[in-house]
Amino acid sequence: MIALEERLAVALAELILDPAAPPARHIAVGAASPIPAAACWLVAKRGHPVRLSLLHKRSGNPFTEGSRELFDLTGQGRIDLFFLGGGQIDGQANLNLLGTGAWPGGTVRFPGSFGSAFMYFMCPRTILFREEHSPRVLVDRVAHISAPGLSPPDVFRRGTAQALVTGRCVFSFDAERGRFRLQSLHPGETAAGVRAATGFDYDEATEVPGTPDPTEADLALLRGPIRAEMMETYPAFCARVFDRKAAA
Amino acid sequence: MIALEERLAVALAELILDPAAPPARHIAVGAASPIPAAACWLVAKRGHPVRLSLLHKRSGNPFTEGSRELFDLTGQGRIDLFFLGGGQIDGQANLNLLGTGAWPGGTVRFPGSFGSAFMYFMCPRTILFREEHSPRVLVDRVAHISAPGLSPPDVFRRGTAQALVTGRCVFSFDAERGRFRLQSLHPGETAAGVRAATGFDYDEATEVPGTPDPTEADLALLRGPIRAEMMETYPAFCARVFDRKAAA
Amino acid sequence: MITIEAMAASVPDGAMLALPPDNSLPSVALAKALVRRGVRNLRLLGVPVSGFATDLLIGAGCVAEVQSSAVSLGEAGFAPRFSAAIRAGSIVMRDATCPAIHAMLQAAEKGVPFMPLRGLIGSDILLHRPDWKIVQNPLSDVPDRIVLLPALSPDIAAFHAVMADRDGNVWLGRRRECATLAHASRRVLVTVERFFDGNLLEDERLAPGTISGTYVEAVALAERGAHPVALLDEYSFDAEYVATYARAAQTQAGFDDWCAREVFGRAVAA
Amino acid sequence: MITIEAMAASVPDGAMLALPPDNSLPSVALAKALVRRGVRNLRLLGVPVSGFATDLLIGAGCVAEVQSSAVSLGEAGFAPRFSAAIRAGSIVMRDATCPAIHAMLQAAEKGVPFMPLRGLIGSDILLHRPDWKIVQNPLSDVPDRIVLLPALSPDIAAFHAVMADRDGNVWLGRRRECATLAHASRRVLVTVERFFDGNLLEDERLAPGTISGTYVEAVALAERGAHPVALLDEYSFDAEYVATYARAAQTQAGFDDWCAREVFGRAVAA
Repeated sequence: MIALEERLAVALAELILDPAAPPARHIAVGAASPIPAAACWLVAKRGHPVRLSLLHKRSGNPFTEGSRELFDLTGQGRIDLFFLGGGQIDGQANLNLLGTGAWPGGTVRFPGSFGSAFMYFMCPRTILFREEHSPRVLVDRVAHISAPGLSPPDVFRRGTAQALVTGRCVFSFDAERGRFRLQSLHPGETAAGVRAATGFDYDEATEVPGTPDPTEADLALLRGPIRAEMMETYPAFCARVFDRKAAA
Repeated sequence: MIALEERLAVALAELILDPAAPPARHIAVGAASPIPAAACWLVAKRGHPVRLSLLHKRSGNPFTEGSRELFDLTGQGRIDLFFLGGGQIDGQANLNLLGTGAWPGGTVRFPGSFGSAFMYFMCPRTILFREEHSPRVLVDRVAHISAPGLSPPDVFRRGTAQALVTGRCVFSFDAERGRFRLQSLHPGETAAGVRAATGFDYDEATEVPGTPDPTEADLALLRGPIRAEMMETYPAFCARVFDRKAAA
Repeated sequence: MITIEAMAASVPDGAMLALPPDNSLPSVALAKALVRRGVRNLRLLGVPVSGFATDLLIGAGCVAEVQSSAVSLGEAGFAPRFSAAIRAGSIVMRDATCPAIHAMLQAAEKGVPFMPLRGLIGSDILLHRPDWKIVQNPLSDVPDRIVLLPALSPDIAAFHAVMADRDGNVWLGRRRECATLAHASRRVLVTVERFFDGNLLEDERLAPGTISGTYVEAVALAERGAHPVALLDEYSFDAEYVATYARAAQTQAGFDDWCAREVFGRAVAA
Repeated sequence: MITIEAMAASVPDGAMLALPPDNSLPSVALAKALVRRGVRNLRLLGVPVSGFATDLLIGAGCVAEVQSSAVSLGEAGFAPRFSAAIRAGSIVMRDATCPAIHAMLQAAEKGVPFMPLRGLIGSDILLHRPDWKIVQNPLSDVPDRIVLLPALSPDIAAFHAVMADRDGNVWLGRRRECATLAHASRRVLVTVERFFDGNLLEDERLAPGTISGTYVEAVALAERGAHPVALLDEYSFDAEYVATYARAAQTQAGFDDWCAREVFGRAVAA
């Protein structure tokens, strides 16, 4: 049996390796992102030459100036790819990590913007990732913008969203048109079901393919060496996702 | 016998301790300044609570970000006093560490401005020190200004020169009037002799006192514990000044 | 060295207190001592985000304002007393974004009135930060808007280090971002695991991870003073302790019980 | 690990090469290898001042331009080949002041187009730096002029560290200012005393003085590669060697003899 988390990690890995996108030689992963971290490890363990900077790694943490070094690295243009999520994400790829209701989140307060209002501008590529796929999360227009998906020409910006991966599907993002496009459906999902669960409008082909299953080789990497790499930082995640598989 | 260097160190120490000046709780000493360094050690070894940051100390150097940390410390307002010299110094306390002749020093090139164009503004007090006292060094108007003695009101400035100590005398500086005043004469010097050796105009009282002799206690400190503190950074200076004394 | 209770007593009501996040050596021991002292109206600054200690201080009624880029308990989820206080409108929240907090502190560190930062334009954070200003880049000939952030000097910075020597130097290893915080702050209070007999800056192996006593006002001994947060290779994150807290603090009554046991109870027992 | 001659070969003519000063770990070994390679038209940047290696490269005809806050041999006096080159007008000198060079590199480190700096106004240095611009402080309501300095990214930074591991991490102890230089530069070349068998960033005692291999393009072994300059607690400044150089280099002929012996002679013998 393949866990959804494993499928998502493999789908993210395929996006990282997308030959049409600028190269991902150095990827950073921020706080509490076990699935993106697993995806990055998968790319590395498949043998691709990629440097991973994991902000929350405890032993051997590569940063000697804390999170400032991550943002400086990104400012220097050395980080090729980052992952962002959002309490709300809308059809123009605007992110809301702040909350809903009156500012600063009188109805529901999310933790806060973290570095999104910088990273989203300064990375050539961002992959959006949010497991929950519901009209509550994927909205027509976010209540508050912590980081905008698009910027006018007089604002320095290196890139924006490449794609959005959810628990149901993969969307690609067309920055020129400012619209998402349904790219593939995870097993058990239908185009109509995704449409109903999505609060924003988007493009789709008449035939939407399924998200490919992880290969046996990928699953072996995830459950073996990648689990070992991630145990220290994400023990709860590893126990929940990988150990269940090992037991199954 | 008292070496001129010892007299100058004691004269500088008296200026550091001037009760009319803002307190000197933290003093920094830059490159190649053995006499100011000796003066600071003298203040400390007399028992005054002063922190010394010696940029060129090798073992136990307090800076872990090199000279940037010194400038940042000064920007923060934590450095109360600094020492500056100059290839030329003029009557408005302008400093020239750059050179003479066509820019950047076509006739004589001095080493360069170092941090003077920042430190002179950002320290509440600067003591100017130049052993050579001649019309070549103390000029009516410097050829090039590396750091100005005075600034207009729309330029942030915490302080300027408190005094100028040379091999012949001590001048105080009146920032309001933008003029030096002859304060004391070292042994063997006359007011007329100093006037002749000085390229800028300055004020003086009708009776100019002598610079006081170092006390026996100060000489003992300089030749004992202070020599020991300075040996690592200034071996040539210590050998020349203090060992001669020890042998005499 | 002073006692941690004396250190807490030196923090006045209303102070802007800067704390590093849960992965960068906050002094949880000092936060607990501040709760015991009953400090009021703190203005907390997350550098650049906030975690366990911030939620604890909010729950105990010590906080008037939080400036931060996020408040979270990490894997244990949203910070419950923070979320409740925002809903109740009982604290003022000044949202920022991580590199902006770093840049404002670096401006203070350098003694310059502002620092520019890329990004930000188009974020609603800017609408709520009248102190952050958009200007045309003065060095550019083409339209190029950029944000200027004012220098920020916290009244007090507090963090937990591994050791301190008698000159007030403190060693915290690779967590050198705390040095910038120390440089930018008016007062720096440090709790440590243990005393170091010697001068940390004289040792070439220890000097790079040392913050000079120049910046440190006071040091207090607090064994396991970062707990439940990890301290380098000394001890690891106590996820169960934080999860227990997160469950208890879902309600104010649950928080109060937890606090009586974990903050006041232990102090009495010690 | 590459050889120092291969490292020197990778430095193209005309590159902007940044070097720390004599108290902050310049790679004199690489400077000598660059002389042997016969590099031309280097634009040297002193971070923030320049010393022995700069005078050597000027004397050997490798330099077109120097940007620095001072060029000096310290206790050994003025830098003789620099002074002669200025008199002859054979190099372009771009004077700066120390904290301005740090600030320009920090702007590049942060990815911002400029950094403000106090001071400077009224200094003639400004008259000769059209790239440094005075503006009214945009955050101030009162007249307050301040200088903006553009970001500066050297083509190559070179320094000498104590050790390197197989991941390209290098350890240079308290001389962490080299980290900023590494962050700001497009390419970083490091010579080291020795190899470290392990990962420097995995050791809590060594990590704080380590620059991550992220920033390091190449490492070459060069024992006593800082000589005659001091290297932390490894070896001290060789004042006699520098004084001998200073005397010899008073004339170009004297320099050429010194160089044949100390730069080319040793290479042949080695």
